[in-house]
Amino acid sequence: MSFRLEARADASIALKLLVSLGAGLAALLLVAIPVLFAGGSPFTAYGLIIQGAFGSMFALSETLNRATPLILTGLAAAVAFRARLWNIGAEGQLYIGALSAVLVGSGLLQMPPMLLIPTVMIAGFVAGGLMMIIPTLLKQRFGADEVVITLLLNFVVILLVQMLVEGPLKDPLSMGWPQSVPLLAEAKFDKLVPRLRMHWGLVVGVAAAILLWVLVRKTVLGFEIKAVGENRAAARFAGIPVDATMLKVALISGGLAGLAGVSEVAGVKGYLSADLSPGFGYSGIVVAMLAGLSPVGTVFAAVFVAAVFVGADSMSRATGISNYLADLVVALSLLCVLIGGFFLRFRIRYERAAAPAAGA
Amino acid sequence: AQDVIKVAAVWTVPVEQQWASRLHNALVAAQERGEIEYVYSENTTATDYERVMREYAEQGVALMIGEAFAVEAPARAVAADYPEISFLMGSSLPPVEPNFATFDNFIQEPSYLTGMIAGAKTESNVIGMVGGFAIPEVNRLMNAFIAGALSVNPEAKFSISFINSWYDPPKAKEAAFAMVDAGADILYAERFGVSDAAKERGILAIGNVIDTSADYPGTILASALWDGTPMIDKAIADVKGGSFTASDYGIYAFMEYGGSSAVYDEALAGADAVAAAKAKEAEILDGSFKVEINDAEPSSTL
Amino acid sequence: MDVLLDIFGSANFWAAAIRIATPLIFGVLGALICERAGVLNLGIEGIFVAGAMAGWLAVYLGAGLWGGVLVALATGATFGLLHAVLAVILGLSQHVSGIGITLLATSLSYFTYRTALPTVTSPPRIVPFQPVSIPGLSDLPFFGPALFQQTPLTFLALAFVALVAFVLYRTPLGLAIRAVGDNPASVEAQGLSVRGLRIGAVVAGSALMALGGAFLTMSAFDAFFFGMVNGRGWICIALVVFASWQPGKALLGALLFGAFDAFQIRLQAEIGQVVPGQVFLMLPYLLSIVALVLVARRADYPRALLQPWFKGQRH
Amino acid sequence: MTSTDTVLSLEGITKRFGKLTANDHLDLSLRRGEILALLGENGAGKTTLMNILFGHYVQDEGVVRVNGEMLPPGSPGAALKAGIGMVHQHFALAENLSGLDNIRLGTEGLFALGGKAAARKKVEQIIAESGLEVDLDRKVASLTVGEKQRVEILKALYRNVRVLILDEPTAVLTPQEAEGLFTVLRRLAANGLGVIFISHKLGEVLSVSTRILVLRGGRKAGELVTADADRRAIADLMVGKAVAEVKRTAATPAETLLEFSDVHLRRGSTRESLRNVGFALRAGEIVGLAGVSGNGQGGIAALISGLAVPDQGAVLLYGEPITRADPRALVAAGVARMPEDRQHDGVVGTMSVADNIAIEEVRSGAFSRMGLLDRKAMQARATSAIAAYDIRCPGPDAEARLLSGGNVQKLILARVLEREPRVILANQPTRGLDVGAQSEVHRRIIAARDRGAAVLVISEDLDELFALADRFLVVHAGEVSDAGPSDRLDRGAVGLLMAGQAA
Ligand SMILES: Nc1ncnc2c1ncn2[C@@H]1O[C@H](COP(=O)(O)OP(=O)(O)OP(=O)(O)O)[C@@H](O)[C@H]1O
Ligand SMILES: Nc1ncnc2c1ncn2[C@@H]1O[C@H](COP(=O)(O)OP(=O)(O)OP(=O)(O)O)[C@@H](O)[C@H]1O
Ligand SMILES: [Mg+2]
Ligand SMILES: [Mg+2]
Repeated sequence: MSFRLEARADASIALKLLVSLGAGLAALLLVAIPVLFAGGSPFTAYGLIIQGAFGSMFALSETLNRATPLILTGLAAAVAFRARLWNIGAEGQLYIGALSAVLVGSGLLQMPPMLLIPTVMIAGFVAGGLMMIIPTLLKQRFGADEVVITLLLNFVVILLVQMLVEGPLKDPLSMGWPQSVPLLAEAKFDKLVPRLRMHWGLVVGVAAAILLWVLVRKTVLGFEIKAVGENRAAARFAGIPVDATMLKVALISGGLAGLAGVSEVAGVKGYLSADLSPGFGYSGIVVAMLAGLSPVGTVFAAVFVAAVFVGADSMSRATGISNYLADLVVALSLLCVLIGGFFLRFRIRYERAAAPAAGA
Repeated sequence: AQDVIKVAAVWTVPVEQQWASRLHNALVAAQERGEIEYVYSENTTATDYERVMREYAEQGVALMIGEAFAVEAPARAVAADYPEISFLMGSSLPPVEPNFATFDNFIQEPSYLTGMIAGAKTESNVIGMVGGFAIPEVNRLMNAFIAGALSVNPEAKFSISFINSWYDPPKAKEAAFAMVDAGADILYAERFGVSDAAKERGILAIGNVIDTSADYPGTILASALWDGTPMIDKAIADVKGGSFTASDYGIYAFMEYGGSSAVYDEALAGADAVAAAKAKEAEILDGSFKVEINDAEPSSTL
Repeated sequence: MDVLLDIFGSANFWAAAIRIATPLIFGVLGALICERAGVLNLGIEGIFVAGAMAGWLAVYLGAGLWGGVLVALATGATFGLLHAVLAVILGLSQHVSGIGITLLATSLSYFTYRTALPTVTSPPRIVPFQPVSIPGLSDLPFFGPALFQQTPLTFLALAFVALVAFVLYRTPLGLAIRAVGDNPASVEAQGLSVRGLRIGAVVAGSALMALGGAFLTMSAFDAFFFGMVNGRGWICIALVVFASWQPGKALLGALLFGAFDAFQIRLQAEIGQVVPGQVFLMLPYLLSIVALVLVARRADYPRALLQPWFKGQRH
Repeated sequence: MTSTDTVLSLEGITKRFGKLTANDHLDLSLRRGEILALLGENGAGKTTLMNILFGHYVQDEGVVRVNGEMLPPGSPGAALKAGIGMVHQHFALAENLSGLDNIRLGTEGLFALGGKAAARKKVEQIIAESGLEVDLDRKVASLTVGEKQRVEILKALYRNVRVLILDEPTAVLTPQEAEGLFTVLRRLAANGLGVIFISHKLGEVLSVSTRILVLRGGRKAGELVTADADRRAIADLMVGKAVAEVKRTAATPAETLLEFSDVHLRRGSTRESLRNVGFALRAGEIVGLAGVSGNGQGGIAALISGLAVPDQGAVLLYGEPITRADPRALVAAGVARMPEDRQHDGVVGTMSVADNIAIEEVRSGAFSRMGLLDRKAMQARATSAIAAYDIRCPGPDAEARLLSGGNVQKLILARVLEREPRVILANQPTRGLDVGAQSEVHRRIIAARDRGAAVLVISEDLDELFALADRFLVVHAGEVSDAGPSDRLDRGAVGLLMAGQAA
């Protein structure tokens, strides 16, 4: 028996629900294995995951707080991947964005919050964007592979940040600990709810998703991005300025990742250090792909990934299981959802050998 | 027996890391003695740190231990929100009333002493030192070690490198090899991996924080040890007795409190050197000698 | 200048370069095999961790060093198979599948290590591979110390370079792998299985990657640590491109990287911090980027890289 | 019908793609030594049927027998083993390997050593016998299409096939190359090989085949013995109705619209390099550019398409030199460009028909306002284009990749001709198109000329050039010579110029 794949034109809502449910169930079943291995009870664990992610205002706030940078890095990946620009460098762009936020917002400029916050955001966006424009130019000029270059730049940027926070940017009040001077209070994002960590970065992320949706669906640039991504040669032939479009995509993509950095610094941390991001840039790729590169879907995918992590992490604490379980649960859920997405795109047909006509 | 209190620790590193392991082991020991119920999270990122603290706080622990170095502001904010919980956090900043106490591994005293041993022993007058990151609590120990070595051997030179990782023993080993190749005959093993290089090349090493002499027979000249037990036990007792205050528990790392000590392999180090170190140790204990705390980044002097 | 001469003239320096290069050689060969067949494997970083952990654990539990090597190979192969199922059979995004594998392999390794050995206070150790010495050869000036400070795994890595080159360029299998990475249709039209070849290549390549990790815990060191892989897998992804997907150049690239790393460590040790240490740490990455830019135009990309293949579909 | 001579029979083959039935209970049988031509419009199901036969696709119903033995479905390996060889419509070659390696691929045990020398001997012998000359050691990437084609055929012959399928093998060959191929095929057939030959060029079909099978809409439309067939009959059978003959009246050339003046173009490849090229295109004439593929047509096309500017000399549009490589500016100035490779350069497969029709003008006021797309306008334009140009597709929202080659070409015609362009570049305008589509394209091009456009037709098909061109240019080794009005030329004279000999 062999099987054959047939592309589905469009999946029905019922199928989508079914697949999401199936993926969720599969993930739960898989998660039971490590939980049992560590001597815990899977059913308690399931309850605790949900509770840890959504069970209280605090939990919800933490989930959304963690989703915030993922939305932005997810959008960064989504827009780049649409143009087949393989930006694996959101991590580095995030740090560069955060770095410029600190450069601009820690006292260099004195202005009221109404102006300072947008200034800081623009600085982070532009810096992140430039960070992606470099590999894009190298690709265009020299044919250098952007996957590798953006990946390598991540390491360079993090080392640069380390160097700066140990050197010129070091906070004299940090007692020697390598961290930068803090942002001015006027440059920081307000909390959405007092005493909870979620902040205006979330609004920025959601707004960015909506804007990107408009860009992709409604604008000429979105049209051009799609054409350039799907068939560069045909786009060029039809007169779409391929290189310029790619550079615009690079600016937007890197810029969004840079905004993620601004958001972490201005919304959560208050200053820059080399441990600002636990891999938000890489997770953004996963988020974007889970969302099928859809801008609005990215918001949901980011909340999903954040909720799984926060919930599982909280569960590990409540059950006394090693907290490395959290990443494991995220990995397992991710793989299940990925496979689920496959069933939405394809229908599987089983083939028997065609029966020979009798007596031929 | 008094009632068992719940203690939570939030580590930014895995619990094997030398630094955290000293406290982790002390906490495990207290748990095994039935004094506390101990829960912990390890490898917690800066981003997650505040959430983890709050989750433990909501679970209702009596004492929370951790490292505030990279997360001073949120850690202090959490403490402010939970005045009924006692916080004992690694920090380079002062404690905050009423419940935020601080500590650090102030083992510069034994480091100085091991420096004396190394300074006396080196023949090439080159000592290699491999560190993780150049942060205050690493710099402080290296500087004390260097001061100790120079006090007995002004000719001593130091080769220093940082591998920019807490956990990359193969890399630390390579850095150590490089120092041997540059002429070092004694290695200061701030990280895992350095003593391995010393052992492989048949030279000597100085241990840091934990005693690994059994793992490297004939290699470890002396070690500056940190013992978290006095501080942890004191903190547990203080919490139980209601006398926990927002003070600096860092002093419990000092030799006079038994929080740190120097151990020597007299056969390797030589009786004279050990005697000199022990004499200095006595001065430290009686307060007549103070080891300077210098958090500046040290650099090679080859 | 004397310092430079000192460093480059010393056999120990070259020994260090080879040692640092060894895990990269395994990794870059593994990535090369996968990519030659048209499959990017970003799972490499996690497969390194899993190989380091599983190989070490097997030795710790008494399987013997070569038993550990086999366990590492099997572990890598297993994660490779998973990547193959996702990226080849189901044709899912190779980027995401790879990153997912890295996340899974890493977290599973950590979780297993912590849960299997819950009470460790300091990392348990094994007796690792020891340098081989061949009487006569080991005593050669310069080459003796440079080569024969190495453990069997380094020689295994070098042997694999030759083996992979041989298979790729001298056997019909290699022909098929190169073809399937360039144009799967060419392979299917000649009656070979596109899926079979790709799955095989990803499994074999991933097994090799795991040896890169195993080298860290069984040869370069004797214990497993969280985070000890420290980006080495990602470096291999860059080195493959640098090597234009050729085993010989892959060896060269890994050795260059090793030499540079050994050099910067030595320079730091000998002349101290004239510039912030990070500058040195950055240089290998920056130089890799420069090298990539220089070789890019000449690089012979596997044209079908990243492209899924479904039988009976238009492509 | 089952004679001992029958090597291959397909019985009741049905293949559905979703709602579309590409093959509908088709029967076909092939005898030893027979050359069966398989004809049909674009999308009639020819390639699909061959893909089933070869195991690329799995049929929904029906069986394939080779020498009476049932062939397991979906296995090219089994088909090869049973002695079926296939030369694919789109080359199935690994470009990073040499010709020899492509031929060897899959013929030896995966770990067998040292097969290469033996393979080379065998291939060289086949080359000697068949006359299919190729440099076996060159990478396929550097071979011309004709050479690639020969590698494909050698691949099949190397396996001692009993049945050889050729899916439009001549679509990319020059007339000489095609003639060479036919000689080989006749010889092979004489030795007992059964051949299935797919082509849209009726001349070829009539000259090489022994029997003709015509498909229409996935069904068998008819079967003819070649000796009894003529063009009209076949064409009518294919299309299901009479095909209109395209008539061309004499040209009345007016002012010069486009001029090449001493143009030099230096490129890495000789395909695009040009030396000292000068010619003019005038309003109301069709100029045919003849030449063996790879002699500089690419460069001329790139210059008129706005993908390049000359390194020396000038291309003058309406008397003004083009100074920037900017396709959009040319489009705006009224230049219509049809790309040589319509799938690769012509359409974005995953975008809709409507998007592909609008793509050259999205930035213009016609389809956008202040950076926002005017979807309504795009939809309206697509709907009218689909009707006017008879683009067969599910609708304006269907993805372009689902269209057959002929319909993609019609889409491109609709895109470029709608604006009443003044200069038209038609590069291989009917390559791979069926007769119906061909005459439709020709009709449109002639209509545009009659309206006053200047047209340059680049084609390797001399029949096509003679059908369209008022005047001939011939390109050879990067140089262009003027061959004069078409009514004073014959194929022989043009062929000499194409070979680089002065007439
Ligand atoms: N300056 C140019 N003029 C004309 N055609 C070009 C030019 N540059 C590239 N092309 C053609 O455009 C097509 C695609 O462009 P490009 O090489 O930039 O992308 P790509 O290499 O396909 O991208 P990726 O590496 O992401 O797949 C190729 O067919 C190439 O030959
Ligand atoms: N893999 C596929 N998936 C979906 N539709 C397909 C597929 N292959 C072919 N088709 C459709 O089946 C029909 C027959 O296609 P086929 O390629 O067999 O035509 P053809 O007769 O070879 O045409 P041409 O002369 O243009 O080569 C077309 O409508 C085509 O779009
Ligand atoms: Mg390219
Ligand atoms: Mg066809």
